[in-house]
Amino acid sequence: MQITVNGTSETIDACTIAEFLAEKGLIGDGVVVEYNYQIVKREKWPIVRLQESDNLEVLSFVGGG
Amino acid sequence: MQITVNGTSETIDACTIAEFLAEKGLIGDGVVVEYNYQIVKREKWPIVRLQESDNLEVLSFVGGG
Amino acid sequence: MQITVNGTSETIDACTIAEFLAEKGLIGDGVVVEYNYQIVKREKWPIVRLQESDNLEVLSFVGGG
Amino acid sequence: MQITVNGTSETIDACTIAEFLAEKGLIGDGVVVEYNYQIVKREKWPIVRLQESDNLEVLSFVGGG
Amino acid sequence: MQGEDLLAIGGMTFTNRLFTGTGKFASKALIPKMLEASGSEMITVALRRVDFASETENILSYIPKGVRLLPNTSGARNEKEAVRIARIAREAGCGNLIKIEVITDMKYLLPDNHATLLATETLAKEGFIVFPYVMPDLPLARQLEDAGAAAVMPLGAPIGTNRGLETRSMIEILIENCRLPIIVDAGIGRPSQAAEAMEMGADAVLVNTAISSAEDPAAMGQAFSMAVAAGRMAYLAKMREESKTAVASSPLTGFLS
Amino acid sequence: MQGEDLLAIGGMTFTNRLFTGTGKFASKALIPKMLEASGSEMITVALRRVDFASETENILSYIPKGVRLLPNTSGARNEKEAVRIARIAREAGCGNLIKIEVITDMKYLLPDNHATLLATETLAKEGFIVFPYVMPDLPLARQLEDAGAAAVMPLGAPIGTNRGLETRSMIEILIENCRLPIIVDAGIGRPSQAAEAMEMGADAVLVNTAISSAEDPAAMGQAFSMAVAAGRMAYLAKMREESKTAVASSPLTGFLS
Amino acid sequence: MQGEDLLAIGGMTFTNRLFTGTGKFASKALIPKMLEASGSEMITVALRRVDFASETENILSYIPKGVRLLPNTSGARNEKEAVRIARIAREAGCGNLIKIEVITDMKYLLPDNHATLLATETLAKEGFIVFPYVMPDLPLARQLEDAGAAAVMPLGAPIGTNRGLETRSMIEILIENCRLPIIVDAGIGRPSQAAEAMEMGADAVLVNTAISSAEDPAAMGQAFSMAVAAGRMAYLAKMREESKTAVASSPLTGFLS
Amino acid sequence: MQGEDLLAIGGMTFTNRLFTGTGKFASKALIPKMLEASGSEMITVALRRVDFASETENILSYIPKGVRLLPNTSGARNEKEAVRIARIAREAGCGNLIKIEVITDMKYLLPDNHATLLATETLAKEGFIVFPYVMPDLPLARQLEDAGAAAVMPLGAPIGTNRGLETRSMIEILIENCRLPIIVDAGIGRPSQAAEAMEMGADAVLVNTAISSAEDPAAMGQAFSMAVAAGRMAYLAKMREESKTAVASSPLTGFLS
Repeated sequence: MQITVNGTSETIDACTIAEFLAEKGLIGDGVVVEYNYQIVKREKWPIVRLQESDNLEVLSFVGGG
Repeated sequence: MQITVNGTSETIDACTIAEFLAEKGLIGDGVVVEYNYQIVKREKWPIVRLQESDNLEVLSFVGGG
Repeated sequence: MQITVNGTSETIDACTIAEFLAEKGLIGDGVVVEYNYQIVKREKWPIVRLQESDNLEVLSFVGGG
Repeated sequence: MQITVNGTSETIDACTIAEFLAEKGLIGDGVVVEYNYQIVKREKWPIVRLQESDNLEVLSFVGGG
Repeated sequence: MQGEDLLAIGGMTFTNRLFTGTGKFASKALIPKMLEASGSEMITVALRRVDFASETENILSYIPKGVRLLPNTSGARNEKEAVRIARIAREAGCGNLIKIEVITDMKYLLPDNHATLLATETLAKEGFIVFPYVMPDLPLARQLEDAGAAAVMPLGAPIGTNRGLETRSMIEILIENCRLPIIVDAGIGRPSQAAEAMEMGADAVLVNTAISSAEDPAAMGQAFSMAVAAGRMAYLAKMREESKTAVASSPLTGFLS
Repeated sequence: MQGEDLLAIGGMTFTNRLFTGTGKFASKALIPKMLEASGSEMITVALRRVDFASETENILSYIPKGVRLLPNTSGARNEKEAVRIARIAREAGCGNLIKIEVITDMKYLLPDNHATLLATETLAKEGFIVFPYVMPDLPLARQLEDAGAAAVMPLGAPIGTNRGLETRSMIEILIENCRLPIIVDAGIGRPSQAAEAMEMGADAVLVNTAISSAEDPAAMGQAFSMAVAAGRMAYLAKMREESKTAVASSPLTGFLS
Repeated sequence: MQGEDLLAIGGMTFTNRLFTGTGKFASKALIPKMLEASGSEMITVALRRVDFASETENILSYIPKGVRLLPNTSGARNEKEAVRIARIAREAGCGNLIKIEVITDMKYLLPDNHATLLATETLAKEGFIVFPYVMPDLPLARQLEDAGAAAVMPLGAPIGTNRGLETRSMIEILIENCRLPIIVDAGIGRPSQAAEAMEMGADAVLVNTAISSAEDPAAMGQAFSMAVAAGRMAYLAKMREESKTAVASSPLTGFLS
Repeated sequence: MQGEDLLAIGGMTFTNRLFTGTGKFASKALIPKMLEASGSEMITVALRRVDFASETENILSYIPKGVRLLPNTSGARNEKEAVRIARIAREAGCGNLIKIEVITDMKYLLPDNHATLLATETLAKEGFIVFPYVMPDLPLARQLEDAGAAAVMPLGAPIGTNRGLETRSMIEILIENCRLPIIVDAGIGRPSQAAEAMEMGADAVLVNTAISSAEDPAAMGQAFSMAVAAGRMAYLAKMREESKTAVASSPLTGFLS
């Protein structure tokens, strides 16, 4: 299955957002997820299943002025 | 007959733009006339007759930076 | 007897520095006395007797930057 | 014979200032000569003979601000 | 009495008028030290895509509870991107404060004033407390007022340059003519410059680079905080005008014969 | 750690680098309040002939014990008068500190550098700790070193003008090239200017008029004291250089698609 | 060789880089004298409603043939009014040059940048050669380029203040980064300031108040013209950078024993 | 009318108020070109020991007849050496003009004011027309007047630094309070700075490094000459003061309905 993650195309197995992040080694603290241009709250991550052609933005807060 | 000249209401006798300006003592050199929001060229001044409720702007170039 | 006090000539009766200052209403706290171009310490004021033509400078500390 | 020229000791044969300068390749235009702390005018150069231990300053005008 | 000189912005109150930023610290562990030393009560953060190749460090974990977060929209090149980033930041649980930063020029990082105004309008309507980062420009500042901004944040000099109050005269005009709080942001490189901004009547100063890139950021944070307080105190204690000729501080009356 | 940054002059040590003056206070009772608020550890006084017609107030009685007195020679028009006033001050029990001030011009109150040098030579030999007030002038400052001065006190601007560091570049040269402590004296009108002097590396600042003629001298004294400390702290914490172009404080990497 | 340093704007070429204005002359008869003395090749005029109560003097009759007229849109409070005034000026036979001036604030007379941009877009499409008067603002200046402006006219300081290049650093950024000619307009009070603008690389300077309100406007016009030419010449002759320490102009080798 | 604005110094009169120097030209052949382009009427030269190893070039041969020579005493470290060099220069047939330069510090090349005063006294008595190069210092300048100096030459910034009028405020005080002509010497790097000195009321400006080290010294000489003339002309034509708020140059009366 092909999805776009942070602007880059990626092939993944079917999974939820939570599973995807865990795979990537992200526990999720301080991480924000935009799923098809909508914010998905943390409590929804285990529920939302990624689909073919989905667009995922995984963001975090960093230092800035 | 009532017209608006430079934002002020004025009562005048029927006349052309040229006659109106002559009455006001303006020979017209360096004067610009906007008649009902359209510029009227100098050569048309003797032709255009003022009508009730007309709006006339009589402008001239002045010092400015 | 004629002496010069702070640049001004003055006629006084014979007396000591201490008596002169007391007459002027100065208790002396914070006052410095130069007598004929020499500093006279406070403890000497009751001893030094003013003489004709003496020069006395009576100074004090004031605000300054 | 030993003289000091511009602060440096130098051994020369007996000669006049003019001869000394010519030897050095200086025609003398724009050159100033101080001989034993006195200026020697150009017309005196052929007359003044250098002596043992003399002090000679040969100067010229240069660029400066 | 000092306690009464509070800065009110968007329903919040601040006692410390130095705002700070989290960018460019050699180590994030310096951030809480700097915050403690300076006493700063609000600090900026940015949002970025996670780089899966390297470990993600959560900047928020370095910011003590009491300090307010001011997320910025850095990275936005137009009003739409700024709005999107602001919404993400809010959804992320960071509250409804937002510093709008719309930048197209990568050399001087100067903000696009009109795009910032448009983003301000949109976000203020959505309930954000909006801090627009702008070129100092009085007509624009008045439009920001009408658009619902909570403050105006004019730059003193381009970001990170340490050149100070290069736009001094335009900022003075803002201070004199705007009802909104004026927070001088960007370019402030030395505590004396921050103090000067406060003496001019600015309401607060935001400093990031000059603190985070100092050899000792905690000490520098404290220095800026003291300078900001000093400038504010002097503003309130009313300084005298400059005089062309000298005015003696010691008496000049005749002395000694 | 802060406690270790002491200023040593003439065998004394100071922790507060703001020196103050007693001139031009609306009421002398403000002096101890200002000293308490600012924490200043040395203050100037002047000597004048008593005016028998009015009541003499002893300025010294307003200065708390721990604060050092620095009598000045104001009123002196040449080195001889300066020396005479210095001796009187010492005899009066004020200690052996002296600020030499030799002034002939009554409009700008600018000091006579050479007369000040001559007075410094004489008084240093007599055991005084000499603080010469001078025009900022490197060759003269070196001669003051040789003459035994304890510090050099260059003016930032004419006395009482509040115009700040007009002589900035010449003071910077003094700081860079003198072994003696540099105390910027005169003309400093705002805390930001005092902070700037300290950031440049000055050792201390002396402020009188700007504090005493403020609407609230105690608050202004505190403001100056904080600004001086802030400038000093920034100097020690090492500020970065100015940059011509911008240096991002937020990451500029691509963001959002 | 000098003759080759021409300034090209909107299809015109100028040899003199000082532009002037007709405002505030004590007597209009001074205008042609000033133009002759200065050699200025373009001058601004304004349009106003005729006051029938007083005699109308035609300012155009005071401007010699060879000098280009640059009508401004002063009085406009938004882009629509600016466009309307521009059209009137063109219809009046004044050519297709227009200086856009949109001002809403009557205290500092600062231009509304965005409204000016909108008017520029409209008028450039109608064939005008547009000179927009703006706050110095790089992102806006780039939009003006795209909108078809012939030049950018940033202000140095508010109109008529004589305060010079207060916005220096923002103007330098414009000069460095814009393809359009930069004409510094407003606030220039002294010839030295005009020269400095040219040394920085500005393409031209527009001066009105400082000339027309001088005691001798013709002499002042000439002074500005010479200063502008001097600054331009120095820019082309390539000045050296500043140096921190001294660089001897006379040889420092040993001299005399 | 212009012809009447002559500068009188030591019995001489000058129409051009730019003085120049011969130091640091890449080729001496550029000197006469620069003099022709600038119209400068007085130029400095230095004296040095002949280096027998290399060919001696006579700098005087590059200076056209009508231009006055102003030898300097560069290399002198005290008043005695300055006096000796002055005498040599006069004996060499260079006339009785002398610029006194006494320098001990090799990093900033700052003059020793008191030694310069002593040399001025001696040389003025010997009939020299003395131009002392000094730190700007009003009390010293008054002593130079008494000592018989023909002018006072305060530095704007250290020699060769191109940093301009760093000592502006002290020079303004000299101009206001000295009877002697004030010639700003050293540090002037750009024509705008020279113009500013003249606008302030300086009588002349001496520029060497900024001209001789430009890429095109002749053009730069001309640029400085024009700027000096422009500044002088503006000074005579009486500029207006700065204003805090704007002063319209176009009428602000209502316009269009």
